[in-house]
Amino acid sequence: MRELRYREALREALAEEMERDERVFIVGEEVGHYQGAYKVTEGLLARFGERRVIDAPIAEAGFAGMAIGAAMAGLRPVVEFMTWNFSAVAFDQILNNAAKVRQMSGGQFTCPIVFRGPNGAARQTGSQHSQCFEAFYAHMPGIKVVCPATAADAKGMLKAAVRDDNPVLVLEDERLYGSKGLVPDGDHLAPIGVSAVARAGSHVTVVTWGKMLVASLDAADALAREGVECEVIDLRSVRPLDHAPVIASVEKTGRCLVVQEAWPFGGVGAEVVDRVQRDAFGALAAPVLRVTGRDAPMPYNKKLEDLTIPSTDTVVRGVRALLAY
Amino acid sequence: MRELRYREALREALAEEMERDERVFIVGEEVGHYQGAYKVTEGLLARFGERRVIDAPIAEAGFAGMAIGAAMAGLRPVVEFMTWNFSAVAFDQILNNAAKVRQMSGGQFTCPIVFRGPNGAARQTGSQHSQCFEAFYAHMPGIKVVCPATAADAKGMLKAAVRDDNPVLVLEDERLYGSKGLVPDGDHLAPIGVSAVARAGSHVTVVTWGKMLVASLDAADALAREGVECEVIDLRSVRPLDHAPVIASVEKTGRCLVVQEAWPFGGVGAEVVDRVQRDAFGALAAPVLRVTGRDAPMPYNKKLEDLTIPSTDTVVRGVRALLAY
Amino acid sequence: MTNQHDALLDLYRQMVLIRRFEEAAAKAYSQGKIGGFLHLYIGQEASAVGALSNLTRDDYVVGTYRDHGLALARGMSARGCMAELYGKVTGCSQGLGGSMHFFDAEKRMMGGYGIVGGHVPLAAGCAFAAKYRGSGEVTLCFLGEGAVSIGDFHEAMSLAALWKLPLVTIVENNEYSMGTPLSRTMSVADASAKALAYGMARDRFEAKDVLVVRERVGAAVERARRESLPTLIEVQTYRYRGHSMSDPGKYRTADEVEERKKDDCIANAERALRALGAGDDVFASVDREIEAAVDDAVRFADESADPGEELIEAYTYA
Amino acid sequence: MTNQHDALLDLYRQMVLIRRFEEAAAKAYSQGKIGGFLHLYIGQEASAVGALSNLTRDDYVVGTYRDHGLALARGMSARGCMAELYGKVTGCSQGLGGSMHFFDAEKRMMGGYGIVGGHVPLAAGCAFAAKYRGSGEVTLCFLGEGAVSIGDFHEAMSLAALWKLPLVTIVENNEYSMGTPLSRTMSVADASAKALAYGMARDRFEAKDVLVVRERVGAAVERARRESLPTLIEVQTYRYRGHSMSDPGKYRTADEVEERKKDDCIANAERALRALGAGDDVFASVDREIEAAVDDAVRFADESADPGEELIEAYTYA
Ligand SMILES: Cc1ncc(C[n+]2csc(CCOP(=O)(O)OP(=O)(O)O)c2C)c(N)n1
Ligand SMILES: Cc1ncc(C[n+]2csc(CCOP(=O)(O)OP(=O)(O)O)c2C)c(N)n1
Ligand SMILES: [Mg+2]
Ligand SMILES: [Mg+2]
Repeated sequence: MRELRYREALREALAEEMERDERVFIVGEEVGHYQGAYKVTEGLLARFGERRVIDAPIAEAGFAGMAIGAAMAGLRPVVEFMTWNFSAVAFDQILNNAAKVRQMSGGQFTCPIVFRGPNGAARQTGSQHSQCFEAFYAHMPGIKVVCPATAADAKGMLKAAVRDDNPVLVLEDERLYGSKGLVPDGDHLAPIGVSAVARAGSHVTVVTWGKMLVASLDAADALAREGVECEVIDLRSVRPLDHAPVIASVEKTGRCLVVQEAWPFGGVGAEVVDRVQRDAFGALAAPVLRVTGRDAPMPYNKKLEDLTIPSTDTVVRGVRALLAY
Repeated sequence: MRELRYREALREALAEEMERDERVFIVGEEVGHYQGAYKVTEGLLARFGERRVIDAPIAEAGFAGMAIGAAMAGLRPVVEFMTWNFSAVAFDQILNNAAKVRQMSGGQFTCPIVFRGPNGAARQTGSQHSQCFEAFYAHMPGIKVVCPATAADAKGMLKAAVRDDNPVLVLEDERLYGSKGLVPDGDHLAPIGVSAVARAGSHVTVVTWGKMLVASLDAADALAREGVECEVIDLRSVRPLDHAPVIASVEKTGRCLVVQEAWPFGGVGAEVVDRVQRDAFGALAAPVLRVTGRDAPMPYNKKLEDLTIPSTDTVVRGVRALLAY
Repeated sequence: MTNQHDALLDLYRQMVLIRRFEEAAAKAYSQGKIGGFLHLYIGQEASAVGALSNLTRDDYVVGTYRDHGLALARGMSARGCMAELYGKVTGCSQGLGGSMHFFDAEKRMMGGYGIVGGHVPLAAGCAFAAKYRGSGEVTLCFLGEGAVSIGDFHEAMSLAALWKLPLVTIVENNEYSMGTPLSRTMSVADASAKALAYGMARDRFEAKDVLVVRERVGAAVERARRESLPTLIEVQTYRYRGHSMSDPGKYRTADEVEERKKDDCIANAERALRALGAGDDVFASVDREIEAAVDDAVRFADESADPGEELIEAYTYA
Repeated sequence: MTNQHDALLDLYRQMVLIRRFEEAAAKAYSQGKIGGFLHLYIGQEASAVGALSNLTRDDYVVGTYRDHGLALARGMSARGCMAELYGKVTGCSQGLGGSMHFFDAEKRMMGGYGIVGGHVPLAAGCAFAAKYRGSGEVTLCFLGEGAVSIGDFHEAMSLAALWKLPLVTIVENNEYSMGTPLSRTMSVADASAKALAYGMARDRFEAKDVLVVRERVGAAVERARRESLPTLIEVQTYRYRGHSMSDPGKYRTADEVEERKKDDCIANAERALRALGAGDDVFASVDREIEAAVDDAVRFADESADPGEELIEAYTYA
C-alpha cells in the first residue's frame, strides 16, 4: 500500500494501462502539452508521445464520436472531458452510438471506451459548470457509470474501465483530486458493479457515492459521538448498481438515507429508493429519505453554493429526521 | 365538446396561439412546406406564412439555440423536434441555456419557449429512434415537462405551454397522433403541474403518463372484469410532478404500480416511487412496484419490440403481482 | 471481351442488384413484411458502387440509414440484408438493427446510422484507428447533403483535416433532405465548399456514369492511402423514390422525377456496355442472375426465424 | 480639441477602465474575494471597445465567459460588474451568475456564457428576433478562436447565412485556446475562412488600433443593419494574462508576452491622442477618473450584501 492522491491514482491507472496495452490512447482538451486542466494526465505526453496523448480542439461531439469509431475499429480510447459539463454537447454520441452500437449491430461490434473527467460542483464555477451527470448517463442501457470516491477506487476502477469491453463513464471529482488515500500496490483492479460498506453501523444505512462519501463519513463520525451508528455504503458504481449490500444493511437497520449531490428529481438516488423500498419493504421502520442537492441551477455566490450542495450538516440532519420518524 | 384527433388538437392549439400572439412562431424540420413529418403543423404555413412557420435545416442545436435567443429577446418560439430522439444533439442548449438563463441572469431574462415532438417508440424504428426522453429532461430544474395522453390535454397543455414563461417540453406520441378524444370548445387551457384521476378505483393505484395511459386503462378494464378496481392516475405533467392525488389514492388503496414506457433506471417512475413511499409510507400494504420498458436499446424486430414496451398484459401482470404481495 | 468491359459489367451487375433488391424491399414493405422506416437507394446506385469499387477488403465503410446500396456494394449478402429488413435473426444485424442499421464486421461495414451526421465522427475514428496502427486502411463515409448543416459533420471534418486522417467523405447530394430542397437548407449550393473552411481537398461531380464515380473517388482514396489526407466529395445524384416509404413526395413534380430518370446510371452503364460490345444475352443473363439472387433473398428472409426474446438484453452489454 | 480627438479619447477611457477593472479583479481574486474562474480581458480591450462603439442602445450583445470587457464597453456599471465578481446581490446578475455570466437586460447585454460555442446560436436568435419584428437591431456576438471548432458555431453560422440574419460574429483570435496554440486546433490558421462554407461576408484584421476595429466592425454592422446580412470577422489580438487565474501559462514564453505588449492597444491609442494634441493633463485626468471609478466599484462590491438563501430557487422558474 502507498498513499497517493486521487489524481495520482488516476494517472497511475492511465500510465499502467497504456504501458500494458498499445491500443490504449488518451484524447481530450489540454491533456497533453498543458498536462491536463486538472493535471490528471501530467507527464503522460512526455512518456507516451503525441501519438497516444492527443490534444483535441474544442469539439467534444467530434472527438468523442471519433473515439467511439476508433473503439469499434479495435482501439481502446480514453476520452477526457475537461469536466462532465462539456459532455452535454456530446450527449448524442454517448446515447446513440456508444451505448447502442453493440445492440444494433447484433453483437458484432463492441465499444470498449472510457469517458472520464470531473463531475459535479467544483468551487463557485456557476450554473453551467457545476452539474452532476450521473442521472443522465445511468439511465442509459449499454453504459456503465462509476463514481470512485477514494484514491484506491480511482485507480482500480479506471483500470477496470479501460479493460472493460463496454463504454464506461468514470465520474471523478475536482474536489477529490487532491485527497489522499492508500492504494494497493501492483496491478490493482477494482471490479465495476460492486458496492462496499465504507463504515459499519447498526442504526441507519446511509447510501452514497462519489464526493458525498466524505460528507457521509464525516456525518457518521459526528453521529457516532451521539451514539448513532451509521452504516455507510459507497455504491462506487452507479450502473450497474449493486444494491445487495444496501438491502442487507437495511434489513439490519430498518432505516435508509440516500445522500447525493445531484438534483433531486429521478436519477440514481430515486433508483436506490425504488430498490430499497421494494426489496427491503418488510424491514423498513421509516420511509427511505434523501438528502440531495437543491432543485436549482447552481448559484455562483459562495454562501448560496454551500447551501445548495449537501454538507456534513445536512446529512446529520437527514439521519436525525430518519430516526425521528 | 368536439371529437378531435390528438394531432388535430395540437394543430388547433398552435393555430389559436399564433392567432392570439404575434410573437409566437414555429421552427423545425419539415414543419412548413412538407406540412410536418407527422402532419401536426399541416396547413399552418398556408395560414401564417413563411415568416412564422419556418423550415429549418438539420441543425437541432442551432435552431433550438436560435429559438432560445429569440425567446430571451422577446419572442415566443415553438420548436418542433421531428422526434425527441433528435433533441439529443441539442441537449446542451436545453440543459445549459434554456433551463438556466433565468437563474444565471439573476432573473433578468426569461425563456418562454416550447419544445415539442413525439417521444418514445413509434413502430419498429429501431434503437436510435425509439427512446423516451422524460428521465433526462425532468431531472433539470428550470424545465417543465408535460406528456399529454389525450386530445383534450394535447390541446390544453400545448396552449398553456405557449403561454408559460418557462421552457416547456411537450412530449407527444406518434402512436397517439391518430387517437380521438373529446376536446372542450373555445380557448381550452389545461394547467401544467396538475395530475388527474383518469379512472377511479379502490384496490390498486396505477400511476402513469403519456401513451402508457392507454395500456393502463385497458388493463384496468380487464381487471375490473375480475373484480379488481384500479384507480388510474394520469400525471399529465411529469415536472412539476403533482403527486398529491397519487398520495391520496394510495392512502386509500395501499398499493401502487407505476407504469412507464421508459427505461427502468431512475427517471420519472423512480421519482414517483420515492414520493409515494415517503408520503404514503404508513398506508402501503406492499412496496411500490414498477412496470417499465426493458433495460435495453429497442430492437427492430416486431416481436422483440412488443416484448420490450409494456403492454396491457404486462400492466395486468404488474397489478396481480402487487395484489399477490 | 475487354478488361474495361468486364470491369464495367461487374459494376453494372452490382447496380442492378441494388435496384432489384430495393424494388423487392418496397414490395415487401407494402405487404407488411418490413416495418419501421425504409429509405431506398434507387437512382443513386452509381454512387456507392463506383465509390466502393476502389476499396480493398480491409477498408472501412460508414453510412446513414440509407444504407442498403452501400451494404450490397460492399459485398454483403442479399440474403443477410433482406433478412435484416424482415427483422430476422439471420439478418446482418440479427434483426435487431433493421433497415437503418446494417452492420457487417467481417466486411468492415461499420454500420448505417439514424442520427443525421452522428456517424461522421465515427468514420473519422475508423480513419484514426488505421493511422494510429499504421495499417493503411482508408475509410469511406457517406452522408446526405442535408447532413452538412449539422455540427457533428463540421467537427468531424475539422478533426480529419487537423489530424490528416485517411478519410474520404462523400456527400450524396440528391437535392432533397426529406421534403426540403437544398435551396432551403444551404446558403451555398455547393456542399463541397465546406472543405474550404478546413483547407481540405475537395471534388464535386455527377454520379451518372459509374466509371466517373469510380475514378474521381479513386483519386481521393489514393490521397488518403498514400498521403493520409482527407477529401470531401460532393456526388450529385437523385433519388427516384420518396425519402422513405411513407413520403408522399408532394414537394416535387412527377415530371421532375421522370426527367431525371432519363439520365439513369444503370441505363447509362448499359449503353456504355453495348458500345463496348455487350449484347442482349449479357443483359438477359445479368437480369436472370439478379432476379434469382433477389428471389432467393426474399425467400430466405421469409423463411428465417425471428430472433428470440433472450436477445433483447443479450447485446446491451458485452 | 477635434471631434476625432474626443471620440478617440472616449474609446481610450473605456479601454483604460477595462484594464484597471481587470487588474483590480485580479487583485481581489488573489485576496480570495472572488471565487471560481476569472478570465481577464487584458490586452484585448480594443476589440470590444472598438466593436461596440458602433452600436445603438437597442442592439444586442452576446459573449463568452471572458465577458468583463464586453460588459464595460457596453456601458454596464463597474459597480455592478465588480459586485457580480464578488458574488453580491448588487451584482449585474445578483451574484448568481459570477464572472462568466454577466447580464444586463436594459443594456441588452444578453449574457456571457460558459459552454464554448453554445451562445452563438443564441446570438443568431437575437438577430432573428430583430428581423422577425422588423425592429432593426443588430446583434454582435463574440467568441474565441478555439470556439470555431465546435458544432454550435457552425450551425449558427449556417442558419445566419441561410436566413440572412443581422448578426456580426467576432472571433477574437488571441492565438490560444487555454494552453493550446491555434496551430494545434485549426487546420487553417484563418478563422474567417469558415465564412467561405456559408458564402458569408468576412473580414480579418488586427486589433491594435481601436479606430481600425471601430471602422471595420462598423462596416459589418452597417451590412447587418441595412441589408440584413451576417458577417464573420476575425479580430487578431492577444491576451497578456493566463487563460484564467489558475493558468500558470507555461505554454508560451515571457518574452513572447513582453514582445506583444510592445504593441499595446492602449499605448497605441495614447500615442494617437498625443499626436492629436492631448497632453499629460488629459491622461492624468483619465487615470484619476478611472482609478476613482474602480476604487468605488471595489468598495461597493466589498460593502454589498450577499444574496439571500431565498434566491436559490427563486429564479429557477418564472
Ligand atoms: C439529428 C437528426 N435530425 C433529424 C432527423 C430526421 N431525418 C432523417 S433523414 C432526414 C433528411 C436527411 O436528408 P439528407 O441528409 O439529404 O439525406 P438523404 O435522406 O437525402 O439521403 C431527416 C431530417 C434525423 N434522423 N437526425
Ligand atoms: C464545450 C466546452 N468545452 C470545453 C470548455 C472548457 N474551456 C473553457 S474556455 C476554453 C478555451 C477557449 O478558447 P478560445 O475559444 O480561444 O477563447 P479564449 O479563452 O481564448 O477567449 C475551454 C477549452 C468549455 N467551456 N466548453
Ligand atoms: Mg438528400
Ligand atoms: Mg483564444
